[in-house]
Amino acid sequence: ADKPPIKVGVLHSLSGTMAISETTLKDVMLMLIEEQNKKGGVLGRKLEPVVVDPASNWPLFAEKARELLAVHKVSAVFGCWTSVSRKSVLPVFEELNGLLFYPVQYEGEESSRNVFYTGAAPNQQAIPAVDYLIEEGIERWVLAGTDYVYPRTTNKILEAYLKAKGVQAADIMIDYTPFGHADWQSIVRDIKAFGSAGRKTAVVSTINGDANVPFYKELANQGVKATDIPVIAFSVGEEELAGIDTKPLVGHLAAWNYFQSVETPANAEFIKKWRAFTRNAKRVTNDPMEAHFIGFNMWVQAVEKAGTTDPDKVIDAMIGVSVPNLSGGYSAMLPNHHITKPVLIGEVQADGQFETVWRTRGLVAGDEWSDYLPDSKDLIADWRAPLSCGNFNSATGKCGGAK
Amino acid sequence: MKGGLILPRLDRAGLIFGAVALGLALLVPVLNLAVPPDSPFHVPPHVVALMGKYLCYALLALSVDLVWGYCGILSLGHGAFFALGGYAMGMYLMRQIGPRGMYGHAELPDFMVFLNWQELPWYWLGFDQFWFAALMVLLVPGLLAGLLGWLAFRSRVTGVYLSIITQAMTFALLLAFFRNDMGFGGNNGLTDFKDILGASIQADGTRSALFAATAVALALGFVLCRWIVRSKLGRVLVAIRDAESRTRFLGYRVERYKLFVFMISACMAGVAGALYVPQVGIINPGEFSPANSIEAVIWVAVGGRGTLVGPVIGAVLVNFGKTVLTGALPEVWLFALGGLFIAVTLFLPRGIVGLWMAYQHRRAERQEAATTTNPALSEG
Amino acid sequence: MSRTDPQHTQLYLDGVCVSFDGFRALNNLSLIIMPGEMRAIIGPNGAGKTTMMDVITGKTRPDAGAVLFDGDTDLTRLDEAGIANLGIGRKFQKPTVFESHTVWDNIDLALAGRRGPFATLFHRDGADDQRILEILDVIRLSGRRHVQAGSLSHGQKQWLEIGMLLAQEPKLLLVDEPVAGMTDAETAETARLLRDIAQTRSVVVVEHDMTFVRDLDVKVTVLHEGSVLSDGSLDHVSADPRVIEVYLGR
Amino acid sequence: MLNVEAINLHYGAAQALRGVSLRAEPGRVTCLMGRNGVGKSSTLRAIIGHRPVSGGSIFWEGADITKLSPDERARRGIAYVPQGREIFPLLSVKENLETGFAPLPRRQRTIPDEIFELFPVLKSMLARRGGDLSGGQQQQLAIGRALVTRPRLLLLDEPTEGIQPSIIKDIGRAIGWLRDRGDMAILLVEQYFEFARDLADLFAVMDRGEVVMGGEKADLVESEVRRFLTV
Amino acid sequence: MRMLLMLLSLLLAPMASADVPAPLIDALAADDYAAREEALTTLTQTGDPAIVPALKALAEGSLYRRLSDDKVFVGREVDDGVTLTDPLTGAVAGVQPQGAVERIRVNNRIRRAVQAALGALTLRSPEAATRLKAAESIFTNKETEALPVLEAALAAEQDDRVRMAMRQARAAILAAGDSDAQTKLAAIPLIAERGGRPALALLTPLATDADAVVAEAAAAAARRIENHLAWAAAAQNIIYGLSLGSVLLLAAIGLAVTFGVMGVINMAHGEMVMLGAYTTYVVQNLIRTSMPELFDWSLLIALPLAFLVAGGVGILIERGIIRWLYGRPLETLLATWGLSLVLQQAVRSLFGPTNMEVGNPSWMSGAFQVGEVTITHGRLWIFLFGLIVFAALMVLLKRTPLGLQMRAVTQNRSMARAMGIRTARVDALTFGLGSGIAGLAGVALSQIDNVSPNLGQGYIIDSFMIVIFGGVGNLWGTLVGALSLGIVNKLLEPLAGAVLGKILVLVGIILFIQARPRGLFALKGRAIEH
Ligand SMILES: Nc1ncnc2c1ncn2[C@@H]1O[C@H](COP(=O)(O)OP(=O)(O)OP(=O)(O)O)[C@@H](O)[C@H]1O
Ligand SMILES: Nc1ncnc2c1ncn2[C@@H]1O[C@H](COP(=O)(O)OP(=O)(O)OP(=O)(O)O)[C@@H](O)[C@H]1O
Ligand SMILES: NC(N)=O
Ligand SMILES: [Mg+2]
Ligand SMILES: [Mg+2]
Repeated sequence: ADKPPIKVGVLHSLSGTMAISETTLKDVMLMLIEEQNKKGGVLGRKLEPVVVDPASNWPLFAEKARELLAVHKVSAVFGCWTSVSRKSVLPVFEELNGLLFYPVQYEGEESSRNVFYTGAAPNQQAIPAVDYLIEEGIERWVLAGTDYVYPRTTNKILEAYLKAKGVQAADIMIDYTPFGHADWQSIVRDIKAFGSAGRKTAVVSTINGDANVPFYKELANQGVKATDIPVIAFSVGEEELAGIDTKPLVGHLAAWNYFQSVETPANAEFIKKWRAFTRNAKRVTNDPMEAHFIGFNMWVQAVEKAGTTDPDKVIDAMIGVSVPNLSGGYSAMLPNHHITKPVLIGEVQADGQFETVWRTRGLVAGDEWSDYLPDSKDLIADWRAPLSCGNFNSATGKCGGAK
Repeated sequence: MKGGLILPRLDRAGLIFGAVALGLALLVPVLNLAVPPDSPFHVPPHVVALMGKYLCYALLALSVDLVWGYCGILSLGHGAFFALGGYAMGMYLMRQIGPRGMYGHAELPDFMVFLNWQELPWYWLGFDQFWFAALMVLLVPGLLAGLLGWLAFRSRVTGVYLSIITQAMTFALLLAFFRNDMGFGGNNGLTDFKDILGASIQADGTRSALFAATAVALALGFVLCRWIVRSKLGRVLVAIRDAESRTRFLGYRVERYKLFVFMISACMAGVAGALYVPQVGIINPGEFSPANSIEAVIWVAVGGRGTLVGPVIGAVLVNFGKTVLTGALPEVWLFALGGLFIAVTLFLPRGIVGLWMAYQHRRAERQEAATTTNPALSEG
Repeated sequence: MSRTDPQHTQLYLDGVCVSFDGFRALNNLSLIIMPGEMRAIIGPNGAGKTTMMDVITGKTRPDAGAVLFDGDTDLTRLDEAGIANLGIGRKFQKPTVFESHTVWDNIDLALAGRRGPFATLFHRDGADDQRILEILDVIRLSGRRHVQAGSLSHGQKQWLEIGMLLAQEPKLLLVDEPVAGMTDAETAETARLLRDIAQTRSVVVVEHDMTFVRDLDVKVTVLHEGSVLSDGSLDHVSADPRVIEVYLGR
Repeated sequence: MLNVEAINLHYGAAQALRGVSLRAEPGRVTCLMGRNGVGKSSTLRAIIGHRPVSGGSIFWEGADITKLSPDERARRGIAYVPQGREIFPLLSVKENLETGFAPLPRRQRTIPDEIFELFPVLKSMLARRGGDLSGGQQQQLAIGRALVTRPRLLLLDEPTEGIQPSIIKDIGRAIGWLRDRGDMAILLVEQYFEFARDLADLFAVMDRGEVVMGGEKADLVESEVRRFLTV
Repeated sequence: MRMLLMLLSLLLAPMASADVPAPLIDALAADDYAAREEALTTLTQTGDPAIVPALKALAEGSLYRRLSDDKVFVGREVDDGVTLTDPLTGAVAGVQPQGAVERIRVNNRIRRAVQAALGALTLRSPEAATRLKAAESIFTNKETEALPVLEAALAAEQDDRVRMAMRQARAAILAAGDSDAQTKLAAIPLIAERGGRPALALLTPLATDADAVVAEAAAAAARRIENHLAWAAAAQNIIYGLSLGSVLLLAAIGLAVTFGVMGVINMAHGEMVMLGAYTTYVVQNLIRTSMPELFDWSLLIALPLAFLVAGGVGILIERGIIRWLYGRPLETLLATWGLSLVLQQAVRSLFGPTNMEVGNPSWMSGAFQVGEVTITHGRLWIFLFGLIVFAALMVLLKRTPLGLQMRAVTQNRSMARAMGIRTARVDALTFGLGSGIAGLAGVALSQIDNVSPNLGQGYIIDSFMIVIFGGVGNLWGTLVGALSLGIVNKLLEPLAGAVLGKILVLVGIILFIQARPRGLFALKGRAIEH
């Protein structure tokens, strides 16, 4: 009982532009840690959260990561949302041999020995979403995104994928907007125009964060209905919808690996605990929260398995660990440090929830190096000995660049 | 025998400052490298990195103060010069990665590879050479400042108008660098650096060397600024700050003076940025955000505008505060920081250094009052 | 008058017009100052005296007319600094000094010398101390030389500005109401000072103080509504009924 | 009746006034004289309240106003024509005059015709911005603006500065007229000796922050005064 | 007369009397979406208008299955469960607790099918407007199966407008199908007459028709429509520009007071806007929980409150902080920056970091069409509101004693005091006014943007840019600046894209200031040198 606690770092922005999304993840981590402590902690030691605020400032992320690892000597860090924050801390985790659990869907094209990617890779979100829409008879595509790496990469992949499926270039419209774009009048008009060519059109939205609310408000005002031009989003979850009156948006779609509305006992339990923890009977849950739930449980299991918090041992123990997810089934950690997840397509409901209208039969394995990008299709990551490589080129048989 | 009562004293403070900076440049690396980690005098590597970052900010603050404090040009876009210097250095560091990138491409940085770039854009050429990158660190911010300054000072854009167009400049650059099509890595910027001048960027020795280089750069910047402001040119600058048009009627070409310090200041900011990037490991468009430039101005105000020690103290103090508070009070630290800014304005109208100066000034005045019977006395 | 050849003149104004939103502040004004001449300019408030100085020093661009210096330099093409560097110095109607500089530095900045950034950057301090001390003596501010100019009284600022003008060593001095706010004795003193200066250079003085103008003992030009109403000796213009009507009063 | 009793005034550590005492009465003109920098303007600044005094008291109409704010003093009938004019540069001439309405009850909010009689140029330039006026015009506006408030104590700091001779005469006449009306106390700072002598009922001469001479006009010895005005 | 016609049309309706068997409806409760869709198809094939209520309920998500017997009802949620009514007869079937019924889920495919079915079914509705909508819907859906129903309806139709729409819809079906050249040729003018993008979408494939005459006619018609659309697009861009401009105007106009008039570099301006938006949220929240019927009034109630809240906070700020900084304008930057951090964090602590939901009242929702130009109600109101606020502020500043005092105080504070102006009060009121106006802007912005602690940050740079662009201290400049920047932005956006467009605008501002160093409506003359 007198054993020193195990410290767990929580590296999410509590202020600045990203606080809007990340604060919730900090709370979820505190809840998970509290729960675990109620169960007696890990290895008979209590868990102690170390919360810092990187303030949506990317260099500060690196500084705080270093502080967590070097000063607080945390055993694992749960954190980051944007890709740039992950990129910023990555060298720090590699240098100081720390563990980072990254819970957000992202563009892929990365695999680090020190990072575990519990959010979706493009093949676990974007590709199935497009498959669903093709099945629904969509022939024209608007790829609308915020102008940064995740949408750019995702859209590159989707464009290649759609073309491989026989879609003409003229039937794809790509549009990028700055972060926080607030005036969507022209773009929604253009979408309407593009969609009124007599063939069924959908919008694949990688629009990020703050820009979504004005985007959906404008869709509603200009009367773009899901029955005419459905919008499928990869960054709009229950939290985002909580800020919008969804009645005019019923039927628009999102692709995730988890919805709050999923009816599983584990999810019901999770929601109950979450609401109790936040003392708010209306608090919603979302996909990145589930990713942290999975990642945390995987880490706990791996530490128990390794019998130590020593990073090298835990990293090795992580692969193959399998824990229940909240959408039904077990998610497993793959050798490429990504996990298996079900993919769900949901339609927005009037109450701000999603209703699952489609889901993959089984779980989809996260693919870090996209098969649809010429330079990455030959790469694989496998962190098991003896390969132990994040970017093994199966064509040349060499482990490229990074150690 | 001129320059009022305060400057000579500040001078001494200035000398002390230079000595302290150079001392730090020596001492910190020694304490980091030569003192064993379990000794109480050991400076751990992350502290070296942190202090290096503060000193970069200090150099930026110094450059802001040179134009704002002494010439009345309130630049709300100095972060842009800082970031450009940073990008120049970042490009060099990217080129140093060579084929060690994820995709193993010999020339192209990873972000270009996965966005299907076929070849290195022309503006990346030459950045594999350190000397070229170092030149660009000075040239790019300097020339941009020259262009903007030439346009603005020539047509007599002053005051808030100038402030806001500098802000527009940094904001436009922010958006531009954001665009993936620009070829600077978009929002992610440039990261995952490996070597600088052949030394591993993560080695303790490199870190200490970078720190020492930053301290030296700060000391040099300080001496340069001091030389400028203490010369007659410095007095012309202050005259311009207080009564620009009157200065013109004395025959001074105000626009040349402004351009001169604006460009020097931009180069200093560029150097600060260049030293910053290898120490924090990333440069991305966020550095262009107007808020960053405003913060730099705020460091100056907190420390004491129109003094050279002030901005340095302000930058180090505010950023140290940020480091401590974001760790210790993650949920409420903004109250503390915001409160600090308000309190400084209200209670320390001339910043931290101003407080000390006011004390010196009062003492001097009391002495003077004691020796002269009547202040209104003029010789006649 | 406008027929006169500009050659050999110090300052040559011909047909100068300035209007502000339709209001004619200068109306076909012509005026000639010869080298080494001192001229007093009087005229009602709003006659355009200050505006004329604004035109000469490049602050205001005339709508029409010629403004020549030294017979051939067109002042309307130059900016303020360029004009100042030709050797035209000005004292403003409302005293304007560098408030956060000391009295000493104010004079120092005004001292004749090279005006470029590099010249000032490499300027050797202390070289001009003697000259500054002399000027401070003349304007009786030696005792306050280390005081910030901002804390001078109104009249002291007037003197400081005169001192700055002296330091500039211009060929042509434009002095706008130098004795406003001075005591009668100081007024007389100032008149003497200006007469001294005028030995070697040209001076244009604007004043409303008739005692002072009389002390100057030079040719007087009366402006009214932007053009010359009358000129000649003070006695001559004072007797002009139009001048009495619009300016001197009864 | 204004009674300034032994006031001191400091700028920072420098003392500008030392025990200055003065008097101004309705129907009479008190004239304050002295060389540059002796503290005349400082005295007026203390009376209107722009600078706090560091010692002594100021009484107006029997009440101690030493601690009152300037706007409260203005409400009690004190008007101020500062040295340097202090026109509101971006307000039109008319608006500049209308700022004088602030201390007046609503029905008195008109610009008295006398002002335009005294300064006809203001009438012709009502729409021009105050800052665009010539120096002398601004001075006239500053005096006119003070009169709009219908003051019972008028503080004038070198009001003739920059004004053409004919209007100086008019101002002299106007001050005389205001004095003769009997309800206004006038405190005039003036360097222009003859102008002052012609108007003054009471006088005070300052030197080095102190009143060195003062009293009824009858007691005024011109040569004595002039001694304090020479350099 | 109308009654008679209605009866007549009902009698004429071929299938109106057929009884719909209840099991057909109950089949809608099938297990998966595909089966439900199939059931829907069968149901609509009955063509009986009696199923309209059931279909509408299905699309709206208010069709329920009673678990006990798998029967389907229209349900309405009440406090203690769901009130069920029979979908065909409308007979009330009692209240069931939540657990005893299950909502029938629909997806977009079913919604679309319902919509198409309703289009055909409502062609005989007694309401002309409904029939018009049905015809329009057929025009866009072009379902060949609808042709017989449409023709029957057309035969009975009396209203000219509806007739026209029906003929166009018929033409659309014919043109899209594989009819002969003659039919197509006849259809083309009708389609062209309707105009707009859907018509263009029909004509474009026809332009490559095998029949040269048809192709020619279609191409000509398409060109005309395209031409027309290009003009409409230009007009639309201008309108978008004005609308964006009015948003910018609202955001900036408060700053035109605190910064433009008072000279305070007010970095907390955005936070005042944010306070206004949060006030709207609180008002709506109260209304939602206690007086839902007032929802449409929520914005009007929020306006004065937002003004008071933001204005009140502004006054507190002025009294607590700003007033110590007059004469040191640059330092207001530091203090207000600190303040904006504090206010953001305060709101974050109080309301949480996430977006708050602020709804649009009905009169702020939707859009109307002027030719090919769409104008959304919300934007129109915001535009008008911006102008009203501007005019009111103008009157206040230029026509009232308080306005005069505000300007006097900011131009020369100490002289204003000597004139008897209570500067303390005027300063507080001026800052309060600017902040209050920012609060009003917050109410408007809550309708189109995030209501989050970051709301203000998004507008602060643009606001400063506009005040500067228009010329500090000149309200007209702010108005013209905001509107013209809005328009330029929206004209550039389609050409250069949103990101590049914004960059170009910024560069444009930088260059513009070179030409006019004191903004669009620069004050000239001596006055400004003081
Ligand atoms: N920017 C302007 N806009 C409008 N009128 C102006 C402007 N500048 C000057 N004026 C007018 O031009 C006229 C000439 O002014 P100026 O200052 O030259 O007169 P002055 O002769 O110097 O008078 P004073 O003796 O009072 O100093 C005045 O009537 C003044 O009001
Ligand atoms: N703002 C100030 N700060 C510091 N010292 C000041 C300030 N204003 C005036 N003084 C000093 O106070 C003394 C008295 O100044 P004041 O303005 O009262 O003189 P004055 O008698 O009105 O002179 P003048 O005739 O030149 O107007 C002067 O020595 C002046 O230097
Ligand atoms: N990884 C993302 N969504 O930025
Ligand atoms: Mg004048
Ligand atoms: Mg005075």
